[in-house]
Amino acid sequence: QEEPVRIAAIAPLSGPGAFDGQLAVEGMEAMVAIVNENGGVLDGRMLELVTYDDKGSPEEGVSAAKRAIEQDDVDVIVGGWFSSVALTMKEVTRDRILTIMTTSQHPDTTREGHDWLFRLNATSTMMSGAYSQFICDRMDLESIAFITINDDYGRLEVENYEKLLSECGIEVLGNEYYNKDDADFTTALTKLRAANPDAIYVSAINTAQGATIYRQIRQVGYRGTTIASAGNMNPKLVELSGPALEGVYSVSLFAPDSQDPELLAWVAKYEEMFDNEPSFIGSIGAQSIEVLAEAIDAAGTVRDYGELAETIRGNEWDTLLGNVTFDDIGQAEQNIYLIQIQDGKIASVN
Amino acid sequence: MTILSVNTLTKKFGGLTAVSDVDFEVQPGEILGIIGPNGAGKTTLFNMLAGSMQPTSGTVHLKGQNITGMRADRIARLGVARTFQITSLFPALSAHDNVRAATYRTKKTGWMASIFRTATYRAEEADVDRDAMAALHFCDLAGHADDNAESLSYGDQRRLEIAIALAAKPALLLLDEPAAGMNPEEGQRLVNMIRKIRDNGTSVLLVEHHMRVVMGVCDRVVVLDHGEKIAEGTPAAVVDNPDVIRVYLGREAVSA
Amino acid sequence: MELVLLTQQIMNGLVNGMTYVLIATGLTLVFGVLHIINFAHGEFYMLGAFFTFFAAKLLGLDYISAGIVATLGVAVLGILANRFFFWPLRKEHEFTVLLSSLGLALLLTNGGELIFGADPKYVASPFADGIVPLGPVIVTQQRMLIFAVGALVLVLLYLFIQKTRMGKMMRATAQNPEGAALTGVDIRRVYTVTFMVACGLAALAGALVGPTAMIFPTVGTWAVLKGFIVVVLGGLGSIPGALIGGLILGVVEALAGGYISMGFAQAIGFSIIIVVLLWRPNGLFGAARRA
Amino acid sequence: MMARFLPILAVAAALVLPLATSNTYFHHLLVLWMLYSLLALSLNIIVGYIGELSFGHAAFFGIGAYTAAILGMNFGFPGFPGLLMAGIVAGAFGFVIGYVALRIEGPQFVILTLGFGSIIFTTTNYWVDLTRGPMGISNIAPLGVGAGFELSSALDYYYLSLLLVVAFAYACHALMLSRTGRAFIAVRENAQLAASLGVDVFRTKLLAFVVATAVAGVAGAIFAHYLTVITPEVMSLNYMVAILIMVIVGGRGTIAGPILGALIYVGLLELLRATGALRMVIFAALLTVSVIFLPGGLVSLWRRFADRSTVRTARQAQVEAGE
Amino acid sequence: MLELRDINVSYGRRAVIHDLSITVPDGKVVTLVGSNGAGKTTVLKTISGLVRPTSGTIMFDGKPIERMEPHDIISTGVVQIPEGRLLFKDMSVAEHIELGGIRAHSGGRTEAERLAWVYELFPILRERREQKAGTLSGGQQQMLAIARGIMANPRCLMLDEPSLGLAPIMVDQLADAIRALNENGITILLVEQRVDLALRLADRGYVLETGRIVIEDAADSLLENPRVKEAYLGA
Ligand SMILES: Nc1ncnc2c1ncn2[C@@H]1O[C@H](COP(=O)(O)OP(=O)(O)OP(=O)(O)O)[C@@H](O)[C@H]1O
Ligand SMILES: Nc1ncnc2c1ncn2[C@@H]1O[C@H](COP(=O)(O)OP(=O)(O)OP(=O)(O)O)[C@@H](O)[C@H]1O
Ligand SMILES: [Mg+2]
Ligand SMILES: [Mg+2]
Repeated sequence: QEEPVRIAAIAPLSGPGAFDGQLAVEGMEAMVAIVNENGGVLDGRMLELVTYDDKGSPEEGVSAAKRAIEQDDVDVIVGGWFSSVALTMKEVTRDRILTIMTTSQHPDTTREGHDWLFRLNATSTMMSGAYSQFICDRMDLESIAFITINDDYGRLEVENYEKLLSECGIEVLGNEYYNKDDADFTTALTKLRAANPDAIYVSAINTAQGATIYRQIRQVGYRGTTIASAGNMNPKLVELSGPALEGVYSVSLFAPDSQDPELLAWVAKYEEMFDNEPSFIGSIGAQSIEVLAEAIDAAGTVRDYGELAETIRGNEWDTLLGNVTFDDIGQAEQNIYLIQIQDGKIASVN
Repeated sequence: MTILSVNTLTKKFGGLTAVSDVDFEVQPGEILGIIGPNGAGKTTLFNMLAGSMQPTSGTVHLKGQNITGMRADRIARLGVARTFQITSLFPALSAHDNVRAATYRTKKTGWMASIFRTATYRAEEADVDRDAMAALHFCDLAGHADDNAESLSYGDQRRLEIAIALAAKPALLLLDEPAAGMNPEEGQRLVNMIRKIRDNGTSVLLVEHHMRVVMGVCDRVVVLDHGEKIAEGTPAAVVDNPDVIRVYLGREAVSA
Repeated sequence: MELVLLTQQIMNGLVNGMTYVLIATGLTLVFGVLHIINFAHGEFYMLGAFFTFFAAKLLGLDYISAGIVATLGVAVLGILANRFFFWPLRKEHEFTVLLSSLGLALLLTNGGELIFGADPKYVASPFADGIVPLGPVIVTQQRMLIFAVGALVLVLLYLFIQKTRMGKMMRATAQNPEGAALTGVDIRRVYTVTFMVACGLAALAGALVGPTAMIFPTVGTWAVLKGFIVVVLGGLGSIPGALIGGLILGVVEALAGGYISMGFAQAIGFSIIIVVLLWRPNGLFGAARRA
Repeated sequence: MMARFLPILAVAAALVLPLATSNTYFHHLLVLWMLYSLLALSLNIIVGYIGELSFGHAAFFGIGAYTAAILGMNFGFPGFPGLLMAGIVAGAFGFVIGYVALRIEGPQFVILTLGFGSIIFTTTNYWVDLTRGPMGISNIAPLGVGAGFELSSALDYYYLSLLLVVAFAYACHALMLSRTGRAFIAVRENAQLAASLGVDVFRTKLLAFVVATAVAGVAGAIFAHYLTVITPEVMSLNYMVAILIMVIVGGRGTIAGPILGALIYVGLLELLRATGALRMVIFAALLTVSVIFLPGGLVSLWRRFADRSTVRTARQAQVEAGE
Repeated sequence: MLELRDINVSYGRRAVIHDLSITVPDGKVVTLVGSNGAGKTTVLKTISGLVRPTSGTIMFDGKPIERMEPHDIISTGVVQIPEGRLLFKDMSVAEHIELGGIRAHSGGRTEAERLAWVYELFPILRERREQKAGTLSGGQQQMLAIARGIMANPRCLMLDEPSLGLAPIMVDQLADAIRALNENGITILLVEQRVDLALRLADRGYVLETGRIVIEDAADSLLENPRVKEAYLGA
C-alpha cells in the first residue's frame, strides 16, 4: 500500500464561520471519496484530507498552516474561507508548499504573485463586473442602497458596485456597514428604507447574518427589490430566509441545475455522505480537490511544487463546475452563472 | 504643640445629625477617652478624623495642619493610625504579613531597589521584619505569626488590628473599642499595652465601653450623646456626672 | 419625514432595548443576588432558542407551547448547572467562579455546536413577519410580544424579590451567607431557585428573541455582552435598573446606528457605560457594593 | 530549599528545551508559549496582585502589536526601539484607561475594561486608513537592527521572549518582596485598611495597571514581528478570555501560575487537535473541571504537596497569597 | 435538653476542640468561659451546624442533631446569635426581623407577640425600622442581631458575646433581657467575655482552655474559684 497524498484543509470549524467551513470541508470529503473510488492519484495513491480549524482567526490560520507544513508534513494545502485568514496564511505558505485557496474573494489574495498559490473563486472584482452588467441591463433600477459587512471583502464590494452602477446611471442612495458579530439590522435597514431606493444590495458572507438581513428587510416594511451579493447563495440561506428571498437574484460559480456528469456524481456522493444540501461552498471545495487530483496525475508528482504549479497554470481543467484555467498569478478563470430563487430553489437564469 | 484639635465638627446623614458641633483637643502623650451611648456618634467622629468620611462642617487640625476632609491615605501618612470597630484585616494574609504591610508609611525604598537588592533595601526589609515581629510580640500574637488572619479567633483578630496600627508607628492612634471581645483579665493587659504605647510617645484617642479600661488608662474623657458633647473631664469626674450616669452608665456606674 | 424616521428609530430602540432587558433580568438576578458574574448566561439564552426550535420540530408543538417547554427545560438545566458548576464553588474567590462560568459557556457553545450542528437555524414564529402599524411607525408582532412579555416579567420578578419570603432570603444570602444560614435560610435552596429562575428567564428571552434573527450555537456571546452592559448600566441586582438600562441602551444604539453608523453601535453602547459609571460608580440604580 | 532552586532549574530546562528537537513547529509552539506567558504574567499584576479583574487586556497586546507594525511599515521604525515604543504606547493607553476605570471596582470594573477593550477593537476595525481594518497588517518585517542582525527563526524569537519572561518574572518576584508589592497586596486584600495605613489606593492600582499594560504591549509587538501579520482578531473576546484562562487556571497571584497557564493553553489545545470536532468541547470540559477541583489554579497542586513537607514562611505566604 | 458528647472539631488539619462534653439542662442558663482562641465560638458553631464535628454526638431533646443542616437545626428550636452579628448590610431592620422568623418552630409565643416583645426590649429598633442595617451604630447592630435571633422563637438560645459593643447601660438591659428570656422558659447557652456578668447570670459554668473543658461547676462557685478569678476576672 502506497503512502496517501495528504491534503490539509484549513477552514473555520468552530465559532461564527463554523457552518460555512463545514460545508466546504464536506464538499472536499465527497470529492476525495470519488477520487479514491476511482483509484486515487499517481497509480494508486489515495487522497487523505487532514482538517484544521482556523476558528475564523488569521492568527489561528497561521498556526494551523505552520502545523500542517512543519509538524504534519502534508503535501498540499487547500482552504482559506475568510479573506483575512487567506491573506495571512499565504505568508506562511509562500515558497514552501502548494496552496489552493477556495472561497476567499479578495483580489490581494493572489495579487502579490506567489508562484505556488492558486485561487479558485472569482475575485469580487471579477464577479462585480459580470453582476453589475446584469443589474444595469435587466433590472430597471434608478436607485440602490447597500448594506455591507465591514471587512476588506465588503469594503471592496461597495467600492466596485458604487462605481460600476453609477456608470450606468443608477443612483447610489446609501451604504450601511455592519460588524461580523451583529445580530440585529433593523436600525440600518430602517435608515436605508427611509432613503427609498429601488433596490437594496445585501453583501453578506455569513449565512446566519444573511438570512437575518433578508428577513428583516421585509420586517422593516421595505417592499422594493432585494439583490443578493455574488457568490454567497446556498440552500441553507434560502431555507432560512423563507419568502424574503423569493425572486432574488445573485451570481455564482455553481449552477445548481447544471447537468454536468461530474457535478451530478459529486452531488450524489455528497448527499450520500452528508445531511446538508450541496452548496456553492461545498462545490468549490470539491473543485479544489478535483483540480489537484488531476494536476498531480498530469504532472506525475506531488512534491515537486514547481512542476505541479506549472502544470496547473499550463492546462485547462475540466471540473464539476465546468472548465477552469489559471492566469499568471494563479487566479482561476471560470464561468459565472446568474441565479435566482424560484419557488424556494436556486435556479439558473439565462 | 497640640496634636489634634477638633473644632465644631459636624456630620449629618440626611436628617440625622450623627455628630454635632464637637470640640476637643489632644495633647502630646495624652490618652483621651471618648465614651457615649450606642449611636452617639463616636465611630462617625473617628471616621472623620481618619479621613474615611467627609465632615459636613467644622475643622480638624493635626499638629497645626488643617486636615479637614483630607483623604484617608494622606492623613495616615501624616502619622495617624486607627483600628476599626468592625474588624478590618487582610484576611487571607498571615498575621505577620498583616503587620508587615503596616510598615508602609515609615519606609521608603521602591520596587527598583528590590530588583537590584540594594543595601538600603536589605536593611529596610530587615527592619520591616523586626518591627512586625515586635508589634506581634507586643500584642501577644507572636505564636500566631504564620496563621492567616481569618483563622484567628475574634479576640485575637482584635489584637492583630492593634498590632497593625502600632506597626505604623503613628503619632496619633485612634482605637475604636479595642477591648471588645476581651475578658476583664485581657482588658487589664490591654490597659498596660496602651500605657506603653503612650510611653513611646504616641497620643491615643480611645473609644471604649469597658469602663474598667477607660478608667484605668485615660487621662481625660469626652462624653458624647446624640452627637453632642455632654461632658468632659477626668475619668473620675465624668463617672460621677449624673447625666453620664443617666444616659450611659446606668447601674454599672456602681458596680464598675 | 425626518420626524417619522426619528420616531421609528426610537421605536426600534425601545423594542430592541426590551430584548436586552429580558436577557439582563436573569443576569442581574444571579449577578446581584449571588454576586456571580455568570458568563454562561448567554448560553442559556442560546439553549432557550434551540430548545424552542427542537420542541417545535421534534414534538410538533406550536410556537408558544414550544417556548414554554424550552423555558421549563432550561430552568431544569439551570438547577443542574448550579449543582455542578456554581454550588461547589460558593466559597471560592469570585474570579474562580467567573472562570468556571466562562468554562461552562465554552462547554455549552461547543457542545451545542456538536449536538445541534453548526448550521444556523430559524425559530419559526407566527408573529415574526406580521407588521403592526402604529401610525406612520411600524413594529413586528414578535417585537410587540417581546415588549409585552418583557414588561410583565419585570414586574413579576420585582415583586418576587422584594415581597416574597424567597426573595428576601435571596438578598440575605447575597449579603451574608453565614448570617443567613444562622437565620434559618436554606442556602442551597436559594442557590437552586436563583439559578432556576435566572436560567428560565434566559431561555424565555431566547424563545422570544429567537425568531427575530437566526440562531446558532455562538449566539450566546452576543446576548451575554448586551446583558452585562444593561446590568451594569442599571446597577447590579436592580430590576428597575435593568429596565431603564436596557431601554437606554436600545435607544442609544438605534440612534447611533441611525445617525452615525451601525458599526459603531456596540462601541457607543460601551461608551455610555463608561460615562454613566464615572458619574455613578454603581450604575443608575445600584446600591453600594458589599464591603 | 527545593523551592529556591526550582526557578533556576526551570530556566535551565527552558534554555535547553528547544534543542531537544529540530521540529520548527515545536519551536513555534514554544514561542507562542513564551509570548503568552509574558502576556499572562502582565495581566497577573492586575488580576493577581491588585485583585481587579481586567477583561480588556488583549487590547493592550493589540495596541503594542499595531504600534510596532505601523511604526515599522509606515515610518521605517527599526525593530528593537519599536518594541520600546510599543510598550510606551500601550502603557500610555493603560494610563489613560486606568485613570478612568480604576475609580471603579468589582464587577463594574470588569465590564468597564471589557468595554474599553471592545471600543479599541471596534476602532481598529474601522480606522482603515491607519490599521487597514479587519484584514490587518501583513508582511511585517522581522525584528532586527538594520541588515546586520535579524531574528529569523522561531528559535531566535523563543530566546528573546524567554529572556523577557525570565526578567519580568524576576521583577515580579522582587516586586512582591518590596514595599510596593506589599502595597499591591494590601490594596487587593482590603483597600480601606490599606488607605488607613497610608497607601494611596488609586495611585497604587494605576501603577500596576500601567506596568501591566506596557508589558502586554511589548509582548504584542514581538508577536506581530514574529507572525509577520496582525489583525484586530488579537483583541477580540476570544483572546480576552484566553489570557484570563491562562492566569486563573495557572494560579493567579503567583509567578509560576501564569507561565504554567500559558503552557496548558498552548499545549492542551495543540494536543487536542487530534480529537477533531471534540477539541473545544474537551478543552472546555477540562478547563471547568480544573477550576472546580483546583480553584487556586494548577500551582496549588504543588503547594498541596509542598505544604506537607515544609513549613511555609511568612514571606512565601505573601508571594503565594491569593490562592 | 442540649447535650454534647465527646465532640472533636478541626479546621483542616488543625484540631481545635478535643473530646468535649457539655450538658445544658432545660430552662437553665449555662455559660462557657475561656480566653481568646479557646474554642468557644467553635463549640457554638458546631451546635448550630455551621461546622461539622469530626466525632461525637449532639443531642437536643433526645434527638441527634449533629448531622443536620443549619436551617433544620433552627427549626428544632436551637438558635445561635452569632459573634460579629453577621447582619445583612443592605437590608432594613424590619426585614431582618421578618427573616428571623422564617424557621421559627411552632409553639410558645406567636410571631406577633415576639415582635412586640422585641420592640419593647429595643425601642430604637422600632424607630429605625426602615434603616439599612449597615448604617446602624455598632451597638444598634448588636441589638438587631439579638432581635433577629429571638424572632426564631428559640427553645435553646446560644449567645456568642452578646454584650460586644454595647454601652454599659445597654449591657444591663441585655442582662435583664437574658433573664427575662430564661424566665420565659428559654434555655440559654451563653458565651461572654464579661465573665463576671456571665457567671452572675448563669446556673452552671464550663471553663474551656485550648479546646478542652478544664473546670465544670456551679456558676457561683466558679465566681469564687481562684483559678477563674486570676485568669478571667483580672483580679
Ligand atoms: N452611613 C450612615 N447613614 C445613616 N446613618 C448613619 C450612618 N452611619 C452612622 N449612622 C447613624 O449615626 C449615628 C452614630 O453612629 P456611630 O456609628 O458613630 O455611633 P457610635 O457612637 O460609634 O455607637 P456604638 O457605640 O454603638 O458603636 C447612629 O444613629 C447611626 O445609625
Ligand atoms: N476558619 C478557621 N480556620 C482555622 N482555624 C480557625 C478558624 N476559626 C477558628 N480557628 C482557630 O480555632 C481556635 C478556636 O477559635 P474560636 O473562634 O472558637 O475561639 P473563641 O474561644 O471563640 O475565641 P474568642 O474569644 O477570641 O472569640 C483558634 O485557635 C482559632 O485560631
Ligand atoms: Mg461605634
Ligand atoms: Mg469567639
